[in-house]
Amino acid sequence: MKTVRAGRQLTAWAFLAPYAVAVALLVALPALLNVGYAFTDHTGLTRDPQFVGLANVRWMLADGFLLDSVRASATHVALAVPVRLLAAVGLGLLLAAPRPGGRWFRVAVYLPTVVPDVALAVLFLWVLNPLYGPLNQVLGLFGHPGFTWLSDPTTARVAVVLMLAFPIGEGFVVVLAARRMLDGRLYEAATLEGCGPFGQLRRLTLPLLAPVLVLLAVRDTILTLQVNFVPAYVLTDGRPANATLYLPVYIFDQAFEFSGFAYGALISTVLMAVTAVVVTALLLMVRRWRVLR
Amino acid sequence: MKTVRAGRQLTAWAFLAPYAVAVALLVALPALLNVGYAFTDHTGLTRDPQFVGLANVRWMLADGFLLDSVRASATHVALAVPVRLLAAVGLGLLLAAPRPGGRWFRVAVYLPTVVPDVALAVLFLWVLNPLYGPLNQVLGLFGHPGFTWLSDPTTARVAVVLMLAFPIGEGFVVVLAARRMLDGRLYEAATLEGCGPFGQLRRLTLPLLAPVLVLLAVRDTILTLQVNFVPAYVLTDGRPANATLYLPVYIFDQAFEFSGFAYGALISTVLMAVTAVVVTALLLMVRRWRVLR
Amino acid sequence: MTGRGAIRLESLTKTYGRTTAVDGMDLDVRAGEMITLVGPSGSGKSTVLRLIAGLDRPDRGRVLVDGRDVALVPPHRRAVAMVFQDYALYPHLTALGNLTFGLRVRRVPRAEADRRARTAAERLGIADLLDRHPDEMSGGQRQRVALARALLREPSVYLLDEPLASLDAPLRLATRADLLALHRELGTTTVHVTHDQAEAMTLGDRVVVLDRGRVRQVGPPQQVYDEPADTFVAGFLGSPPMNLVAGGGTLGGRPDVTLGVRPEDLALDAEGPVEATVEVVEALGSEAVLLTRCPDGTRLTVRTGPRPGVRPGDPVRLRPDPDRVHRFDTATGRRR
Amino acid sequence: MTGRGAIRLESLTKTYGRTTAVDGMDLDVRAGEMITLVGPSGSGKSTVLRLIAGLDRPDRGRVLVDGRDVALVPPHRRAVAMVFQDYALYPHLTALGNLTFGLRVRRVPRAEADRRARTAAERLGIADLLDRHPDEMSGGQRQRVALARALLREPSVYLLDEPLASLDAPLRLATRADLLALHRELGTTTVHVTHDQAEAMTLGDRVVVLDRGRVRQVGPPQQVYDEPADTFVAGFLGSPPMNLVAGGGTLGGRPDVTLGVRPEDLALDAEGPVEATVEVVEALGSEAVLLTRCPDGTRLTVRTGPRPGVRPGDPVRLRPDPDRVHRFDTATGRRR
Amino acid sequence: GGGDRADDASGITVVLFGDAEEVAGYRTMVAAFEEANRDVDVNLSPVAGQDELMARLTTSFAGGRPPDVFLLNYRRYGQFAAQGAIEPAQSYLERSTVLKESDFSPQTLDAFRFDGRALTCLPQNLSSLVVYYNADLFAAAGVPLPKAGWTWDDFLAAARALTRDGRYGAGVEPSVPRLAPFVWSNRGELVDDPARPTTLTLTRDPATRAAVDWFLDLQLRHRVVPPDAEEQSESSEARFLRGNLGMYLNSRVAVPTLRTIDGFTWDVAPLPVAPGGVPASILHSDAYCMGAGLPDHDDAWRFIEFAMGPAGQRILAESGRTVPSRLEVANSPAFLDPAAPPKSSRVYLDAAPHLRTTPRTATWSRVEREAGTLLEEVFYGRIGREEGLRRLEEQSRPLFALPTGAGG
Ligand SMILES: Nc1ncnc2c1ncn2[C@@H]1O[C@H](COP(=O)(O)OP(=O)(O)OP(=O)(O)O)[C@@H](O)[C@H]1O
Ligand SMILES: Nc1ncnc2c1ncn2[C@@H]1O[C@H](COP(=O)(O)OP(=O)(O)OP(=O)(O)O)[C@@H](O)[C@H]1O
Ligand SMILES: [Mg+2]
Ligand SMILES: [Mg+2]
Repeated sequence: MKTVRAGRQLTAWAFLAPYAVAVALLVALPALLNVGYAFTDHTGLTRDPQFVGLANVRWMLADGFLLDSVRASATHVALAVPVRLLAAVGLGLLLAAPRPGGRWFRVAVYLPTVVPDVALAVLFLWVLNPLYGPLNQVLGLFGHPGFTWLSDPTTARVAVVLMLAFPIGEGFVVVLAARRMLDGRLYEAATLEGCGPFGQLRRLTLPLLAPVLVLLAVRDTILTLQVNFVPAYVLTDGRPANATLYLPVYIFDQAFEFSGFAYGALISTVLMAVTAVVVTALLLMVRRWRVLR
Repeated sequence: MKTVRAGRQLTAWAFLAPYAVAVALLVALPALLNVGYAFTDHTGLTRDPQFVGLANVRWMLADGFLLDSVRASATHVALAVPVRLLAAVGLGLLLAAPRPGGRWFRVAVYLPTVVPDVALAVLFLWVLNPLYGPLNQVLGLFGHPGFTWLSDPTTARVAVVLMLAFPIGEGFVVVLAARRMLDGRLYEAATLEGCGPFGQLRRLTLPLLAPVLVLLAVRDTILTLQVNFVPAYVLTDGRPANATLYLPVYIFDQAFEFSGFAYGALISTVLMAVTAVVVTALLLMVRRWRVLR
Repeated sequence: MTGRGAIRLESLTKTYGRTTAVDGMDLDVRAGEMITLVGPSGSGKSTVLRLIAGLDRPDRGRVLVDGRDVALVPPHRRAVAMVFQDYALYPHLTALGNLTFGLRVRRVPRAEADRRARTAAERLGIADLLDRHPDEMSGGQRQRVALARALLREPSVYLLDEPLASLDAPLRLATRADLLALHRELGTTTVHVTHDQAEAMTLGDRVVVLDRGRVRQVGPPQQVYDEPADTFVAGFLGSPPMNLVAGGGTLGGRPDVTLGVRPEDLALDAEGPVEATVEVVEALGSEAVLLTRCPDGTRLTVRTGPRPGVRPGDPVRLRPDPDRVHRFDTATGRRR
Repeated sequence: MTGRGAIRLESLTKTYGRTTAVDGMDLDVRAGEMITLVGPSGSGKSTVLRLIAGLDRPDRGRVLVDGRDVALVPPHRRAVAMVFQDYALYPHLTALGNLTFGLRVRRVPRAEADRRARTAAERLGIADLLDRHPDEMSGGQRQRVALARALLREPSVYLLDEPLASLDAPLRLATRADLLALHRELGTTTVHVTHDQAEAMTLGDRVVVLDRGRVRQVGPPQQVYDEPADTFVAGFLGSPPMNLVAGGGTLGGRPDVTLGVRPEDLALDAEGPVEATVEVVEALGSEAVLLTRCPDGTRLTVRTGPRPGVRPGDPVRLRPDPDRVHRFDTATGRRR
Repeated sequence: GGGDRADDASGITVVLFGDAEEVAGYRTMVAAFEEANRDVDVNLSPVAGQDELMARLTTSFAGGRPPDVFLLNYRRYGQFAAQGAIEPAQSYLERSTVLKESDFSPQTLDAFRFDGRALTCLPQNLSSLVVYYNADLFAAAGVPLPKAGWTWDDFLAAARALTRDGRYGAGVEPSVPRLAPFVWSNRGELVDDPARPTTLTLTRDPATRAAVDWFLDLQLRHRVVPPDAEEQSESSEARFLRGNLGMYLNSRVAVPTLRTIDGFTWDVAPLPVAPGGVPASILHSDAYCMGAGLPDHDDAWRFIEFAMGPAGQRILAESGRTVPSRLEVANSPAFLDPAAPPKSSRVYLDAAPHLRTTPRTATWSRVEREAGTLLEEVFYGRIGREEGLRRLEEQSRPLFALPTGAGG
């Protein structure tokens, strides 16, 4: 049997090897090079980069703007990831059961995801308009004077999180599909043991979906840290007072606006490292769950 | 029983209603407005927009750039989605089985996803460098003179697809998790009926994962049509000769760069409609599979 | 109807697509009674249990528990414990977790829950499996976990869907005795599905014979066995089943009457009135079954002691016990 | 060892974590033989089947088919058909799809595959379920689909893990006969697990009694029944099981010898040497079981005809059949 | 479509920025160039803003394919020039038979002498900060129209008089380039040493501080400019277009949009002068640069010659967007055409002698960005004036000394 396995393994590796080479050559190597750039004075323009040792690192440690940016990103992840997860999981579970009108509701939840990022940001520019925007109008109905959303660091961050609470269609659909893959018989058993809807959620759905949920959390963390950049860029572009100067925006500005290519490389290396740490922590947390074994 | 159900439904709707209102108010209404703008001469900042009827539509139908853009997007989706899906599904299935070294390989496959979009684009600028880039160097080993990747429309499109073939970690992990959720007993039954690895893939894995795969396809289509814009923007920004002027890039340019707000609204409406059609088509295809019922 | 858990089914009907699983069923189960459902595969036994538990909604008819229509009571508020035919164990929990699940739901403290789970597990011989997950157990072990889980529930109705099917004979015997003792002790109304003749005969106060979603006969087991209401029941209960001979055949009688005689009521007797040839001798250890054929082609099954002393091909004579010959209307199949 | 499908197990061992499921098992199954595995729940029966099929790899020992070690043959190249204890039907396919799956894998044309599937389905009475999915079928229906699927395979070895457990008595009887006929016709080597005494006695050329992963006895069913090799086998086979009385008790004998007598070998006889009181009368319809207690506290089970005419509390005298008293070594439990 | 054609060997790539009207002008010019030079194929690649331009240029250079010709603002070209990424234009201009240095406004040329002598790029325009005003509102309020030499007090008085009924007197974006001319007019300085700046001097120099305070007071004390929420709801430009803003401060770039106004009369005036100060404004200029490190620049230079020549400059002047740097065109009806508003286009030319520039160091654009962010905070009263200005100076100081490659 060993030989058979070995043979099958070989075939598998034969499929995997080209990809491994490609990753090594096209991603790992350049990424290393990128790390290398972090210790040069490369500007992305013409000169051959010169090695400058830890100069960039020293500057990074003293860089107050980077600190702002890290703070903005951290707050953003801490707010947006739970909100997005809660929305995706909550809606996914609520809408997994067939109910009249459920189909339309599912479409409605998915819809904002189809709106191009840029368009979404444009929509929100209008939604958040302090005088005519519907958000302040609604607040007005409750007697609240409304906010100048994009002027105050807190409300600006909240506004970005609010905007990103809508394009959650992917997570939503994943939860929907995963929930439907669970064996209905287990729910019947739990029901007969006196487990109401909330008990079922707590004792069956969440534990059984744990791997999927962690996956979503990891994904959303990465997405939020790194990718959800276009809408924020368009909506606030770092304003006010760098409250929404998320790390990717900062990196983009450094590398492309201010010829800080080397510095950009340094920060993105750090960002990658931070992402890796966060993701590893999440995954380690999960290894304790049996379902992922 | 009807009343009980009705009661439970009520609770569910009570949870859903606020979200429904929020979607209506913050996304649907503005989106409708956006559609409305498509028939005005709004530029985003100028006077009260005037209704201009079908002028924008006429302009759109005559717009050579848009045609280029649609063509670029279509080619891109047609190339990138299959490549990304194949990579994600293939690697996910190959690496789902426990095998020595598999853990490291899984990490390696996920890694490129952690690289920030902007950084990835920068890496690929170097990878594709016609003189020093590793890609041409490797081609050189095989006696090929190499390409000036970003200068030729065809190779530029291929280059973007190549770049996007790496950040597939999410799809990969979803396939991995879904494959592991399948009942091993079914594979044992199939094996005993004489089904080899490929037969199992064809007759069990793919049909059973069909909903997940379609989901991934839908997601990737949307992602590729609308979101994977940052890396392409950075890498090529539409060059050469609009070969990579994907629709979101064009909309971005129109709405933010050339003050064609109304026109941008029109195109993004069209893009949304196209996305919706593609997604609906995919979903209709799937309704025939029982597993999604 | 004094105790808790009296169940009344009133013209209960459940249809899946084009299949009518339960078809206008009426049944009264007294509080504290143990009743057995038997019937061919697909006759709606599991469906009846699901309807009582509230897992499915009847298309027509009502389920009354203690006289009250429970249509408005959601399943998790019905005090019902069920053993599912396919166990339905929680795959993410160990055996212990499976057993304590319901207790924890009902806020029994962890230590107390564990203690009770251990007691139940010991009773069923699965105490050393408590840290295994369901996919690390054998079929019979899983079934015992499922049974123990239900027994921990203390409901007003037990619904057991073939709770002993995967157990080996000695264990099944022991568990059957356990169930009976428990029922005597607690007096909980129990509805129980089985394919096992011995269980059907011993484990219920009454037995209900179902056929295609309809009740064919209800009564104490021995009575149903001794006086089957129709040829269906006669052919279904008893293994090997009753010999049914259209009237006027080897067993005599009138043409419009079908005569039935159980294999154990046919004795090998050199003076017997019925002449036959042995075709097969099935030695079952504790007894033997002879398949015989009469000259007119009628096959008769005969049950004898372990070593009947005949071999295939031997001519034998059979004597039906005259008190034990059943008469059925040939046209309707009903007893007369 | 002339035909195809002779199986030889050589000191086969399989351990799951701390559980030894199969423990140094040796067994020879002749080509074309039908052999029955019985044993308590968790004794390793399913595991043996999985090892033969190649679904698990043994920790030690070998599986030889037709004399060749099959360790290097992957399961899909072993010509083996299996019925799983939990059916393992493909949930995404209809019954028809499940039946034709293997045929389609082996490139049988669709029309031909459908035809053969229909024939097999008719034989097992599931022809009208062919367009249902597994979750739309009752337990017995699913099991029949699983069985039909295996029968369509035409392998050199059948491995059947309790293939009839969920069927009702008449259906089980019919299917048992079908299986026997099929086996006579095809002569395919069959290894068969069952909990049913009647099946164990009738459905195999030989029966293998397993206990905690070890073989306790192998032999023709009647021989194993009549001459159990040890007290374990004596107590396991037969329902109700053999009365085992430590030596020097009611049944007489020496202190180091345990005497055994089967319930059917204890006759009610006013002159009988053993005095006892009836405690329980279990009427099973076709027979009755008396649970009696002797003055020294020994409990003896007695099997009688359907209407024994005694009631709980009656004093009775019992006569053991002297030819049928088994003697076992009290210390080792082995027959002597 | 249009200017983008498939690359071929004899083509050049031109990257530039501008809004729709400007880009239309560039397209016309490119078409004319190609008409005149059939052997050169121009691949015009427009982007909208300066930010996008920077991203585009960085990726092009990093990808090993810098454009042949690109348009750069003088406040940005420092970071390119410092890296030697630009092929200096001086020697080409000296050898040119088509262009002469004396054809162009000297202040503008000076802005593109990176080391003070050699010309790096050729500036195509010389815009400056000016005041656009709604003449009808002035008339209605009975306020005299602004005229050359008017003072800050006149400006404030007018703004006050115009501010009423949800209307505001003036609109200005709170940024360093908008603030700078006021500082200079009050004889202040933005930085300690314009040649080698190490810090901003908004608080330490009393003249500068006075100008800063005057600028901030427009919002914080006099409330003649739209407050935060109003500005976010509707930009000053949109407000002016709607006829709801008296004065709007911007450069020539606004003209194409303002020309769509048909509901009222508008015109342009120079910036007001500080009491006792000097007239001053700030240069806005974009120049054609050639990417360094390309095998030959002949076609690129031919394109620049055409664009900077009379024909090219005229075409662009007609778009309304630019104030031509070529003096003969600037003084011709192509630019001054009284039929095309604003009537007083001469204001831009009259400002030329008073134009000043911000420092041209590699990190200036970064300083400008970060300082602008905080200035906005102070201007809209989100943080206190003293606190904000202190932080502004403190936070921007390290940026002046950034190592190369570390952004800025
Ligand atoms: N979900 C379903 N969809 C369609 N048909 C169903 C479904 N569930 C049950 N049935 C059908 O209803 C009938 C009754 O099913 P039920 O499970 O009650 O039978 P049962 O008496 O429990 O049989 P068994 O002894 O085989 O378990 C069967 O014919 C079955 O095929
Ligand atoms: N995957 C597993 N992990 C751990 N233990 C296992 C696993 N599979 C089986 N076992 C254990 O191995 C022993 C033998 O199991 P097996 O399934 O062979 O029993 P069996 O004889 O088929 O029992 P049953 O009659 O109950 O089906 C049992 O004690 C069981 O708990
Ligand atoms: Mg059932
Ligand atoms: Mg088993």
